[in-house]
Parts: sequence; structure tokens; C-alpha cells
Amino acid sequence: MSIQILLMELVLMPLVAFVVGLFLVLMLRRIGAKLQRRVGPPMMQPLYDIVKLYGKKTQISHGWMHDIGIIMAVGGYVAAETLLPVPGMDGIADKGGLVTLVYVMMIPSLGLALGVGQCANPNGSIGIARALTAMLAYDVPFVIVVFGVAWYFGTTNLVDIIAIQQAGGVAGWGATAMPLLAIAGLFALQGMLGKQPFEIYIAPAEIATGPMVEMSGKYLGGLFVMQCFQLYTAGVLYVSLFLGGGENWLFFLLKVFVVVAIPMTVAFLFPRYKTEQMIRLMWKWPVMIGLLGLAFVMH
Amino acid sequence: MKNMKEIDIPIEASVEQSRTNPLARVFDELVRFCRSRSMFMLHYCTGCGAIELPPAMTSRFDMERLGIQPMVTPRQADILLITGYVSIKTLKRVILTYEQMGSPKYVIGICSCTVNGGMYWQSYATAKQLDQYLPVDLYIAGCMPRPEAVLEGMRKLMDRIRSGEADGWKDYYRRYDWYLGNQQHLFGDDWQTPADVIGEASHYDLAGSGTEGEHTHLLQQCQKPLEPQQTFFQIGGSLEVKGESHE
Amino acid sequence: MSDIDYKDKGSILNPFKSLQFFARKPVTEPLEPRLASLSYRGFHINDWELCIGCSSCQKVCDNAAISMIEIPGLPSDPVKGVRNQRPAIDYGRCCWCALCVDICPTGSISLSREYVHTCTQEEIDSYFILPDPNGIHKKFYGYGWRKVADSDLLNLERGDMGERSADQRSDNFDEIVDGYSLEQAVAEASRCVQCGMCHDACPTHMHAPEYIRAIWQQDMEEAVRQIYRTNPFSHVCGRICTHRCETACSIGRRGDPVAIRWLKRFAMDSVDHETVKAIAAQGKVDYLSGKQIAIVGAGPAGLTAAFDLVKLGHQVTVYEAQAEAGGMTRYGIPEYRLPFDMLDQDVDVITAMGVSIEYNTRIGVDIELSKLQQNNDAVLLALGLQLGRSTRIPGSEHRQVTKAVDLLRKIAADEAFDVPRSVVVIGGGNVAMDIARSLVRLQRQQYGESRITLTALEDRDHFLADPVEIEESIEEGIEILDSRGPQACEIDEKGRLIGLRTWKVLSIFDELHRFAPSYDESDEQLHPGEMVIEAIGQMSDVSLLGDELTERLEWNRGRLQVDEAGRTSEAWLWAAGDCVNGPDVVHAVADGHQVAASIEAVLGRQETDHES
Amino acid sequence: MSKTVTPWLDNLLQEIEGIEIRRKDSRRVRIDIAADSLPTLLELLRGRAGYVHLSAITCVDWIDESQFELVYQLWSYESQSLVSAHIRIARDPGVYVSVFDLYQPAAFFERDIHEMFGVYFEGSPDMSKFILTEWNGPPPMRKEFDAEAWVNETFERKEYQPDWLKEITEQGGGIVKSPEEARQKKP
Amino acid sequence: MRPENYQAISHPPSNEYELNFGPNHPGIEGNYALKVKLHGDVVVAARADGGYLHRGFEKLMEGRLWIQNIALVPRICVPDPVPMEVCYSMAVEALNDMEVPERAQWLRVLQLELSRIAAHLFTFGGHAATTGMYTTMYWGVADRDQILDLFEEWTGGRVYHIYNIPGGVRRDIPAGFLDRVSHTMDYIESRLPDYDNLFFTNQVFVDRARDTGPMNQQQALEWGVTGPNLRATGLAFDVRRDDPYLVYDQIDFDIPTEAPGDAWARTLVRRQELKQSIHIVRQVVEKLPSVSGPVRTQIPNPLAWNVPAGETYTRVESSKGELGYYVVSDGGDKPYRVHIRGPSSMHAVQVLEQLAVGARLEDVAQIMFSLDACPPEVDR
Repeated sequence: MSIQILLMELVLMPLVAFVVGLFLVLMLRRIGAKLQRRVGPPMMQPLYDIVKLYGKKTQISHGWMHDIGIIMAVGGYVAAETLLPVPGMDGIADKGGLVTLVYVMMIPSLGLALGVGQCANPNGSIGIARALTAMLAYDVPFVIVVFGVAWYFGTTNLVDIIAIQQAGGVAGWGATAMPLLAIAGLFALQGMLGKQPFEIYIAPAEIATGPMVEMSGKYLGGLFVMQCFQLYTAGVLYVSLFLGGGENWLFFLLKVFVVVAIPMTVAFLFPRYKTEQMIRLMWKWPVMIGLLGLAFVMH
Repeated sequence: MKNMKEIDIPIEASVEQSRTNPLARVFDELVRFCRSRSMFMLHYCTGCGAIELPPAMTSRFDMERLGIQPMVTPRQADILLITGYVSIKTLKRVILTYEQMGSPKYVIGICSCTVNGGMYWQSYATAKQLDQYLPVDLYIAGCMPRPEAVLEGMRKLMDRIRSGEADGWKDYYRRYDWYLGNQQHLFGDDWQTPADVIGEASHYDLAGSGTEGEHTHLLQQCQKPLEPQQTFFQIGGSLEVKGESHE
Repeated sequence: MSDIDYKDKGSILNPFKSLQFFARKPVTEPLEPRLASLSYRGFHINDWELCIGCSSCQKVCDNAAISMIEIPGLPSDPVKGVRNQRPAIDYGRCCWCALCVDICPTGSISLSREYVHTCTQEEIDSYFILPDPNGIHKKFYGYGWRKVADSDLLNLERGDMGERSADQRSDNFDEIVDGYSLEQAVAEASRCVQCGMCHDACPTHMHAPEYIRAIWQQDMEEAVRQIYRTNPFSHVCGRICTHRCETACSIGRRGDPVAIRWLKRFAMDSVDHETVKAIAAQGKVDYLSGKQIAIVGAGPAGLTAAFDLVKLGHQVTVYEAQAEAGGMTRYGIPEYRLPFDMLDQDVDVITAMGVSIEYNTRIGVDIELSKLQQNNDAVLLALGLQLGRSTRIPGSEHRQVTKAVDLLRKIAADEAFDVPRSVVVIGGGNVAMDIARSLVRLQRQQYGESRITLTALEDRDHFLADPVEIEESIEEGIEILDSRGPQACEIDEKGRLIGLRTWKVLSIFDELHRFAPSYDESDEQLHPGEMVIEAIGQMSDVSLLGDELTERLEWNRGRLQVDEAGRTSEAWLWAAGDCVNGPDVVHAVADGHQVAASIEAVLGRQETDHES
Repeated sequence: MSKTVTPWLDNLLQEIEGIEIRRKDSRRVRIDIAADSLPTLLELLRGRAGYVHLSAITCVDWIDESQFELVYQLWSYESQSLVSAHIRIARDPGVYVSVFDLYQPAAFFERDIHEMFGVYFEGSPDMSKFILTEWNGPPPMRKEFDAEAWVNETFERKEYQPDWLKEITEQGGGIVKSPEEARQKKP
Repeated sequence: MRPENYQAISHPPSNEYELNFGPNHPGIEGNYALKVKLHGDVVVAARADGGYLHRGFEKLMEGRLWIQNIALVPRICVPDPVPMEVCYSMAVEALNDMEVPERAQWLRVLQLELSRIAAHLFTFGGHAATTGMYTTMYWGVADRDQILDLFEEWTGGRVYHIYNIPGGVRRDIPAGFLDRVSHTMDYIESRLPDYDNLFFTNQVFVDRARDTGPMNQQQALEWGVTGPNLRATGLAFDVRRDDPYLVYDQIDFDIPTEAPGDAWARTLVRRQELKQSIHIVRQVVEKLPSVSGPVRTQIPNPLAWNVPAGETYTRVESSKGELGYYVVSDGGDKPYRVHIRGPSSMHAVQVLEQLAVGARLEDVAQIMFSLDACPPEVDR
């Protein structure tokens, strides 16, 4: 692979991720609208929002840490996108592997924590505290799942994992082979996306949307972009681990949208759990299922 | 309104108008379009008109069709909806909120009360004319207006934002002294907010002859560093605790 | 009790049943505003044809949102109770409660189904609107909340006035009307919406809204004070006023007008005479001007002028040909309508102010007018209309054919005359009713029965008399024949009057609205009667002026020509009352005030001229 | 349904002096009592008659008599009847004792009356301002405070100049009676 | 530095800190504030701060005619305005010793119950939203709109009906209206299973609501709690039954109760009340055609209406609890004194302050909404 193609992929992959992410956000809002018996936003709404936020005249920064935090949040995901293979583009996926990805995916949360901490708004601080707690909660099943998958396929290279799955057809998919881990993965996905019932760190009714409380203008825009990436990342990761990745763009996108639709739908059907309820739940069922799945896999 | 017309405001060329680069103009056009299609509304229930906002936001009238979403903090909001009367106590918070919102920002006055006191024209507790304290971009008539009327108002505001006519926020910078004077008249001479409006005005190149004046001088004289607010706490009706609060 | 038990833990799967909504249609309405309901309280509509500018809406408005706007070019007629004002509404205050709709006396205001109005800061003036039939954006969306019988806040029915039945009243001269009790009066007073139409319509501009409000507040002395601001003949007007105020009353647009006259009567009756005197004397100057004024005629016009002038410190002498004061109110109006002691009280208030009245003094006979001119700074003629007009039909010179005014005077003065057993009255006005009803009483007293026929040119709908009078006359047994034109008083061969012959009237006026009755000669009737009474109008007795003065003065169709303030072409002579303006008590009072003001102005000017 | 309220009423009559009891209907009883005796009455009502619910405390400013009337509405869930106890206290200095120790809801009402009327309740847990924290004027509910006059002084009425009004004014018409004038005309 | 980037105030690090709920906060019902002092995320003290919605109603009413106040009263509690109108009208009727025609009484009951249904649907939505469950809010508000449509057709206003006046109601129902009421009731009843599935039997919600903000009957009585909140502690008290007004004594309905007194119990009680209200509305719809006669006793000219001197305390059961009006007339054309006892003046201040202590931060908003506190009633 020439360096030019790699560079092009490194630019293209986040760009694709962003565009797909915009539509994932649109889907999120349309699903909500449908369940709430209404029409919902127009097609380009997510883009309008982001352009508007970047076009705000007032851009309030709370210091350089705040700026860096947002850069980390978005940058972390941009980096993550290059580690996620998509049809026709592998980027640096085969060099990074699953473990790197898991670590890279923590960067945004930490960046956010840094940035929000600078705002000195107690709501933000509480939100971050909760977000980190939530991370702790969903990371346990997540790590189990990642570990199980890596064990099963015998590799942490996502490109290889996808290749193995695609070789076996539907029967070769991770979900077929490791249904329990796939279920545990869904829980982790829900937690990772921070959707109800694991929405505690946003919680508008308590802490006025938590980490976002002091964000405005392009900083909020950054968070909106991050959300696009987040949905995309989570979706693609799940597809890569359990649904055989993308044979072609059509199937790939279809799988991603279906996968993301599941937590989105659930989000509109449930209230949020309190922190300790969330941890209790996360460390109970998903972990048990995950461990059970792991046990099956290891035997 | 009378006072307003007495003040002669020189029209300053705004930053956007002075751009000549056609690409920049296209970009401005795009931003204005997106602003009009994505309005985050601060849902601050100042008065009874707020009761018609849930219907307007929810399934029956679904504001999201127009790209309008409620936002919970002023930092993220573009639109400040004043839903009816503002008591003097609330008005202070409203001004505080308004100054924390990011420009460009728009104020919508709903119901009769925001125009001339409405139902509470006799009341010692409510402010009567909102436009004396904040620049208002749009009024929606009714007591309270139905959700449809609110939506119509929003659509009108969208048109005005898109055409660049809705620029009340610039007015606040240009005639800050007048607004501040009215605020001081109601709240007392020691009224102050954390925002440095004069500094912002010059930063945005919007400072005009009405930005500074006797009232801003008074503000500068009375200004004190902000301190955490003291709250007198009481638990279970007997125990008393003193504490600090973040505002 | 509850079908979800408290212990129910719920299920994690139940919410997924809501996935069915993926397959359901949204409930969202289209973006265009819906049409509001049929009784929606939207923006105002005002039917300018119906609206009379009474400002009741302004009074009921909670929010002080309504201003009255005078609009030049709209009809404005105080007598009809119409003003050229229309309400304008401040939508910066309005709360769309629709109380203005519910109170509107005419039903002109309603609310429409239109409800969208948005504007920018520059357009904020559009919040102040003048509702017209179109709605605020010149588009009619249909009526929303309108007045219905249930929501009408006004009480359209007048409180019943107790009165004697026909049997009880038709053989005596006791007053027919009982007058209100306090409770009734307060209830009636509370019907008023204080629009002031009555004030505008009243010839003397009585402060009716104020005294009605005072009555409602049960402050009768205040009411009397308000009454005496403009009317010293309050007892009289409280009983027999022609109440133009009630014609103009805005409540009367759709219901019974407020009984303003009876309320005045009640206020006057409920304050004792001495207090009334004290109230009337308020505002009298405590010095003498040194001016002397002579007034001819102690009727309402003369005495009102005297009252005003005395209040200003002038010395006033009133010359009255009759033995008592009151003029036509005493000698023209029967006692059952206006008891003499009530009139006496009014006169007493005036004389107590210092007006001296020379009774039984006929100018031109007992004292010459020129003498009055010499001895006084000003002379006012308030002669009234004492002479009855004659039909001049054949036989009308017969001695049994009399004028109603003459007979009424005799009855009032208690002069004896032969009460005829049967009478025919010619005329359809109040005087005709008065004489007919007075004779009913006399006949009943003497013969136990009455036989009176009343004929009039007009048809029943166009009688000049009060409808109440006509109704009561019929109740008292008077036969009323309308559209009968008198042709001759039939006299039998012995020279006795046997009755009146009439033809049926086809029309009274010709195309040019001139008086030219046409008859159906085939429809001829003879109304038998021992006496025929003509009650077709009165005129003034101006013989006292003397030939020379009569020549000098200017005349207008038989009446003295006066300027707006009542001054004749002679600088020292004023004229007022019925002799100038035709018969009406309250007009006479208004005239009295006006002429007094004119005299005061002229005398005051002379004063300053002298000083300078 | 309604139970008779007679027995305890009679007892009360014997125990407290200067008490006047009027029965309005089967569920409503009005008691007028001297201010000093009210705590005793409430104690009896709460302790023995089951009037555990303090529905409201109302203050009425009888400025002509220079008195405040305090009305305590008490409800008994057992006998399902409402007793309203009326007392009068002097307008100046306007001090009374709190009944918070008997009825906790009194805290809110007393605090409210304190800021609205300026009546001080001794022993009430909290007399700090609640609603009018940013009001510097006199207690607004007192009759001598004329809110409308204060408003007219502090705020100005919006003066609209719509085109139609200008047109009419040019023709010689215009506003003949503004709402303010209409209000002033009333006696 | 840009001028809008100002330094935040720094605080010494501490475990205890304060948080403002409101006045501009989605976790607060309306424009109201609650300051909480937290240790970790446990509330150690709470203090309500009202007055943001203060308009001085009681003063305003003293300056307006008796009739004019009918437009003012519904504004005191916007989500549930009808009890305000009815209670005020009843007070004025009591002072005048005025009879209300029977038909008007039934119409009032119909209004009160429709308003209660609307208010409860609104409350469910709000309560759900504080727990992050927006779908219920969207549904609840949209379904409430069906009832507002009925009100619009009937009274000409969606929210402010201004329909009750002393002496009765302002006009009769439009033709065919009762059919539409039945139809809407059918619709809402048909929606109840949806709500049950999504909300009331949602395990996550039940988990959150149970044991949140509990109070026992003893405490409730001590604190002056009324309405559904009191019934959720096991005391079956309802002004409609126990101090009957209008024609409630002719209507058959149950008073739902739950013993535990927590947010879950309060929610269940309201849910049952909603059903009972539908039941009552059905009875009224059935009864109304047979009750003929006027809908209003003619009152004197409202511009000149002196109400006899006297005082009265009238109560009705609003969707929030016991609502009382103490009205004094000095015989004039305006009230001499009106005191409004809103049920929320207990719930939103003392009760909320007490229940919040010891609760987790996550629960504070839920406690307020489960109490169904209505701040304008407190502020007036």
C-alpha cells in the first residue's frame, strides 16, 4: 500500500464516518419522533445544527484546557475511525488492532473530563464524575466482550477478525458463534452511547445535560461532531466484531444502521437508571452473560 | 419606545456586510440559512405562556420539524422565549440568562404581558414592557398564543434570521446604556451582571455612541467583584446551616 | 383497588410493546394553523353599524386595554344615543376573556376565529388595533365567541314599578305610581353601565350616571347633589319628565332602558325636604351683586333661571299671573301624575334661595312691561303656552267645545264647572290623555261611570303621547279612536252639543311632508258627547308685550326670535321656556339655565365695562 | 355523613372564656375568640377534637379599625367539619405568636403573612422572605399600599402610534378616553 | 482573551457543595428554584426559593370588580385552571347566597374532571421526563391536547377557559358536544394500556419511583399534605366526597389510595384517579341530557355589583390537592380580601424541602414532580 493511498484513507475514513454519523444522528432523532408519534426533523437537520454552532459569533472558551479537552474528544474519535476498517479501506486498522482501539476510545471521555473540569460548573463536574463512573460500569462487560472475541478469533487485528467472519458467511459471524457475548456487547453498546437507561451522565432534569452544560458555539459543535463519530464508531465496532464487518458498502451501512437502531430504540422506551442502579445492572447481567459467553468461548 | 427614537444611533457597518469576497458571502449565506433552520430554544418558563410550549414542542405540533429544539442551558440556546409576564425577580434572571447566551441570539416575547403589562398591568411584581430591558426580535400575540401561533411566529423569525433582519442582539450592544438605564431604574443602582457587555460590544465591533453613557458609568462605579452567594439553610424546620452556593 | 399493584415490579419487556408505534401514523398536525372552534375567543371584531360608542367594554375590561377613539365622519347623535366613538384594543394588555362581548349593550363586539398575529419590534404598533368587521389582518375568519342569551351580562329587564290598578285609580287624583323601594331602586340603579348617553341626550345634561351610581351606592344625598347640579325641578322631572335619557339609554338598545326618571324620583323622595334645601343652596354666593332681574312667569323655565341667578347673587323677582307657581306643571298636568305637594317642594326650594314671587300679577294688566324694564337690569319672559289651539271646524265656537288647557287649569285650580256625562277629546298627545283621564276621574266621582272618547288624526303607532299614557288611558276605560279627522261638532236643533263627526284619515302629510290630511269620506262616524275638548296644541299669550314692542321684536313663525342663549333682539329682554321652544318641562329647565347664563354673562360684562 | 359537632363544642364553651361560636352550616363553624386564647383553643381542637389539618391562615387588613384579622381554617378528618377561628390583633405593632409547634403548615402561612402584611410571628421557624426577596417596598398586601399608583409611578404605559390612529388624528379625531382616564372618572 | 471568556469563581475543594435547581432548570416544574446542599450526591439540606412567578394576585383582585376577577383566577395554576375558576365562583356565590342551576353544576363537574384528566396526563409526562423518559411526555402532552380541543370548542379557550362565572357558567355546551366528549374519553381509555406498557409497568421506572421521596401518613398529616399525595399515604380523603360541593354527592366514584407514600404510590394514585375521572365524565355525559334548565343565575350588572359583606372559605379538590379560597367582602364592588390556599404551597415548599433531605441528587426532580407541585400556586 502506497503512502499516498494510506494518507488518502486516513482523510477519507473520518470523513466517511462523519457523513455516516450525521445520518445516524438523523436516524436517532427520527426513531424518537416515530415512537413519539410525530414527524421529526428534516433530513439535513444534524448538519444544520453543526454548521450553525460553528457559525456562532460568541465562542466562549474556559481556558486552554477546555480547548484541548474538546480537541481530544473529537481527535480521539478521528483516530478511532482510522482504526476501524470499512469496505475497501483498512487505514491503519491492521497496525493498531482491537486493544489500541479500546484505548483510543477512552480518549474522548478523558478529554471531555479535562475540558469540562475547567468550566467550574458543578453540573458539569457532576456530569463528568458520572460519565467516568458510567465508563467504569460499561467497560467491564465491554472488556470481557473484547477479550472473548479476541480469544475466539485468536487475534486482536480487526482486519483479520472481519476476514475470518466473512470467510464463514453468516455462520461465521461472531454473533452466531458467540450469541451471549453479542448480547453482552449490546449492553455495553448502550452504555457506551450513553442512552437510556444509562443516560445518567447527561440527565438534563438533574444536572442540566451534565458535561455539555457550559459548552457553546463551536465547542458544542465539537460535541455534536463527536456524537456523529461516536455513533459511527460504536456501530462499526459492533458490526466488525459480531456481524462480519462490511462485505460491501451497502451491507456494511445496512448493518451499521441496524445495529445503531437497537440502542436508539431502547433509549426512547426507558427512563434512566440512577448511578448505582446502573452499575448494579451493568455489573450483574451483562457481566454474567459476558462471563458465561466467555466460558463457552474458552471451552 | 419614545426614548428609543430620541437616541440617534449611527448605523455601523457590520462585519458581515463589509465582506466583498464572493466566497465569504456564500459562506455567510449558508451560515444564516443554517441558523434559521436550527434554532435552539431556551425553555425558560417565565410565565403562563409556557404551558402552550409543551404542546408546541411535542407530538401534536412538533417544533422539531422546523429544527427547533429545547435546550436547557443558556450557553447553548439561540432563542430566549419570554413566555408571558416576567416578575421583577425573574427579569433579573432573564437578563442574566440573556447575557450568557451566545450571539447571535434572539428574543421572542409571547403573550400580551411582554408588550404592555397584559393581565398584570396593575401588579407591583411584574415588569411591564420587555423591550425596555432586552431587545425583542419578535412578538406573538395572544393570552396565551396557541401552539399554532407560536409555530407561525417561529416561522416568521426563521425568515427574518435567514434574511439577516433579526439582529436585536446587535441593538443590545449598540444601545447598552439605554437598556442598562432601564434595568437600573427597576433594580436599583447597584445592579450588575457578570458579563462584560461593553467589552463584548467592542470585540464584535458593535460599540456605538449608545453603548456607553451615564448608566454604564454608574455600573462601573458600583461594580463589585462577584462573590459566592450566601444561602441560609434550614433542615427539617429546626436545624440551620450556612453555606455557599454557586450561581 | 388499583389494577397495578404497588408490589408490581413491572417488566423490562412491556415497553417493547410500544414498538408498534413504528407502524402507526404520527398525530402531528400540518404546519398551517388550524381553524379555531366556533366559539373561539380570537381577535376582536366590531360591527360599526351596531356600535354606539357607549364605552361599556372599556369599563368592564379587566386590563385597561380599551381606549375610546373618536372617529370623525361617523354618525353622532346624542338624542338617539349614538356617539362617533369606537373602542380600540391594546393587545399588549388584552386577555381575551370576552367580558367586553358579554357586556356590550348593542351586541356589536364579538371575537373572531382568527388567532395568529406576530410582529417585530418595529411593527409593535400593530398591537393597538381598532376592531372593525374585518379582523386585524383585513380577512374575516368567521365569528368565534359572540353574545348569546346565556352569556349576556346585562340585565335587560327593568324592575317592575308598582302602580295602582285601573279600578283603584280611576276615581281619584291620587298619584298612580308607587315609586321604588330602596331595594328596587338599588337594583334598578345597578343596571346602569355608566355610558353617559343619558347625560348627552338630556336637554339640561343632567348628571344621570353620577346620581344613578350614587343611588346604587345608597348615598341619596350625593344623588340629590348630583341632581341639583343641573335641575331645580327635580321632583317634577322625577315624575313627569319626557325622559329623553331613557330613549338614548344604551341598555335600551336591546332591552328596557334604565328607569332613570323613577330613580331620580326615588332619590328626591328619599331625602327629606330640609336636606334638599341645604344641598340646593350649596354653591350660592354669599354676597349680593346689586343687579335686579325680573322674570315673567313662574314656570319651570322662569324659576330655573331665577334659581341660577339668585345663586349668583342677583336679586330676582318673578311675576306670576296665577295664584301659585309652577306654570304648566301645575295647571297643565293633572295631580295624579304630579302631586301638588311635590311641585310645592320644588318651588319651596327655589323660593328659599331668595327668589321672590309676585303672585296674581299679570303683566300688561297689573303692571306694565315697560316698568319692569325700567326697574331691572334684565327681564326674562318665560310665558309658557297657555292658550289652546282650536280646530276651527264648524261648531267649534260652541260653548261646550273647550280647550284642554283651559279645562285642566280649572281642574287644577279647583274651580267648579259642570262635569259633562260624556266627552269627546280631539288630539293624540299627552295633553289629550291628561284631560281625558282627569275627566274620567271627575265623572267617576260624580256619576260613578265614565264615557270618554278620544279621537286623533294619527294612527296608534304614531301617537304623540307616551305609550304608557295610552295604555293606562285604555285601562281606565277611555275609548281611543285613531285615524279620525274631526269634521264638525254636531249641534242639535236646541243648540245643544251632541257630538263630534269625524272621517277616517287616509294620510296626514302630503308628499312634501306638509300637513294636508286626506280623508275617506265614506267612513264617517259621529261620536256622541255633551262636550268636545280640543287638545291639539297650545300657543303663547304674547299680548303683554304691547303693540309697540311686538312690532320691534323679531318673530319666527309666531314665536319670539331669540339667539342661541335666549336673548331677543331687544338687549334687555330674554325669553325662555315653552314659549320659545315648545312644550317640554326638561327643555324649559335647560332653557332656564341657558338664559340665566346669558344674563349673567351680559350683566358681568356690563360690570367690567363700568369699572373700566 | 356529617357527624354532629355539638358535644365538643359545648365542652369548649365551658373551658374557654370569651368565645363566640356560630354555626354556618352542618360542616362549617365559625369561632371568634380573643387573641390570647387562640393557642389554647387550637390545642384543644387538635388534641381532643381531631382537627389535625390546618388548611390555611389568612390575614385580613382592617385598616379602618386598625386591626389585623387572622383566620385559622382547621379541618377534622374525623368529624369532617371545618372550624374557622377568627382573632383580631392590633395593626401596630402587628405581632402574634406562631402556632408552628401545633401545626407545621403554619410555617409557610406565617412566613407569607409576614412578608405580605408585615405581621411578625414569634416562634415561627423562619421569618425570612420567600417570595418578595427582591422587593424593597412596604408589605404589599397592606391596604395603605396602593399598587396601581406605585405601578403608574414606576412604569410607563406604552404609547402606540399606529397608522390608522395618525390618520384619524389628522382628521380631527383620536383617543378621547384612555383606560386610565376611564378609571379615574369612577368615584 | 475574548471578553465573554471570563474566569469562573474558584472554590476551595470541598465534599459539600451547593447546586441550584432552577429557576431555569428542566428538573423544576415551572419557574421555581430549589437550592440543595449536597454531600457527595446525597442532599443534606434543601431550600425552596419562590416568587419568580409572583404577580400579587391577591392584591390585584382587591383592585378589580368581582366579575373581572374571573379572568384572573385561572392564571393562578395554569396546568389545572378550572378548579380555580370554580372555587372562586363558589365563594362569590356563597357570599351572595346565590343558587346555581343544576345544569350548571353538572357542567362544572364535567369541566373539573376533564381538567383533572388533562392535568394528570401533563403530570405523568413531566414526571416521566424527569427520569429521562421523553416518549411518555410527548404522548401525554399530545393526548392532553385532545381534551384541550374539547375545551376550545366548549369554552372558546384552550387553556384559559374563563367559563365559570358567579351564578353558573357562561354558556351551554355546543350541539353534539357530549358525543365528542365520549369519543375523547374512549380514545384516552384506549391509550391507557399503551401508557401502562410504556410507563407504569416499565421496570426501570418502577425501580426508580419506588422508595423515592417516601413519607408516611403521620408525616403527611403533620406537613399538611393533601390530595393525591395524601391519598398515597393511605388516607382516603377527598374533598369531593368528604366536603361535597356541586353535585359530587350524586356521583359514584372511588377514592384510590396506596399506603407507602413514595413516588410510585403517588403515581399509581394519580393513574387510578385518571380512570375515576373518566368514569365520572361518563356519568355526567349520561346525566346531562336529562338535566335541563338555565345554566346561569342572572347576576346584577357586573359593573355595579355590590356583594353583601361577609366572609367565606370554599374548597375544591384540584388535581394537586385541596384548593381553598377565603374571600372577604366589605359590601363593595370589589373583594376586600382574597386568600388563595393552593395545595402546592405546602407541597412545593415544606414538603419538598423535607423530602429532598436524604435523597440522592438524581431523585430531587422526581420528588418534585411526583408531588405534582405547581409553583404559580405558591407564588400567586
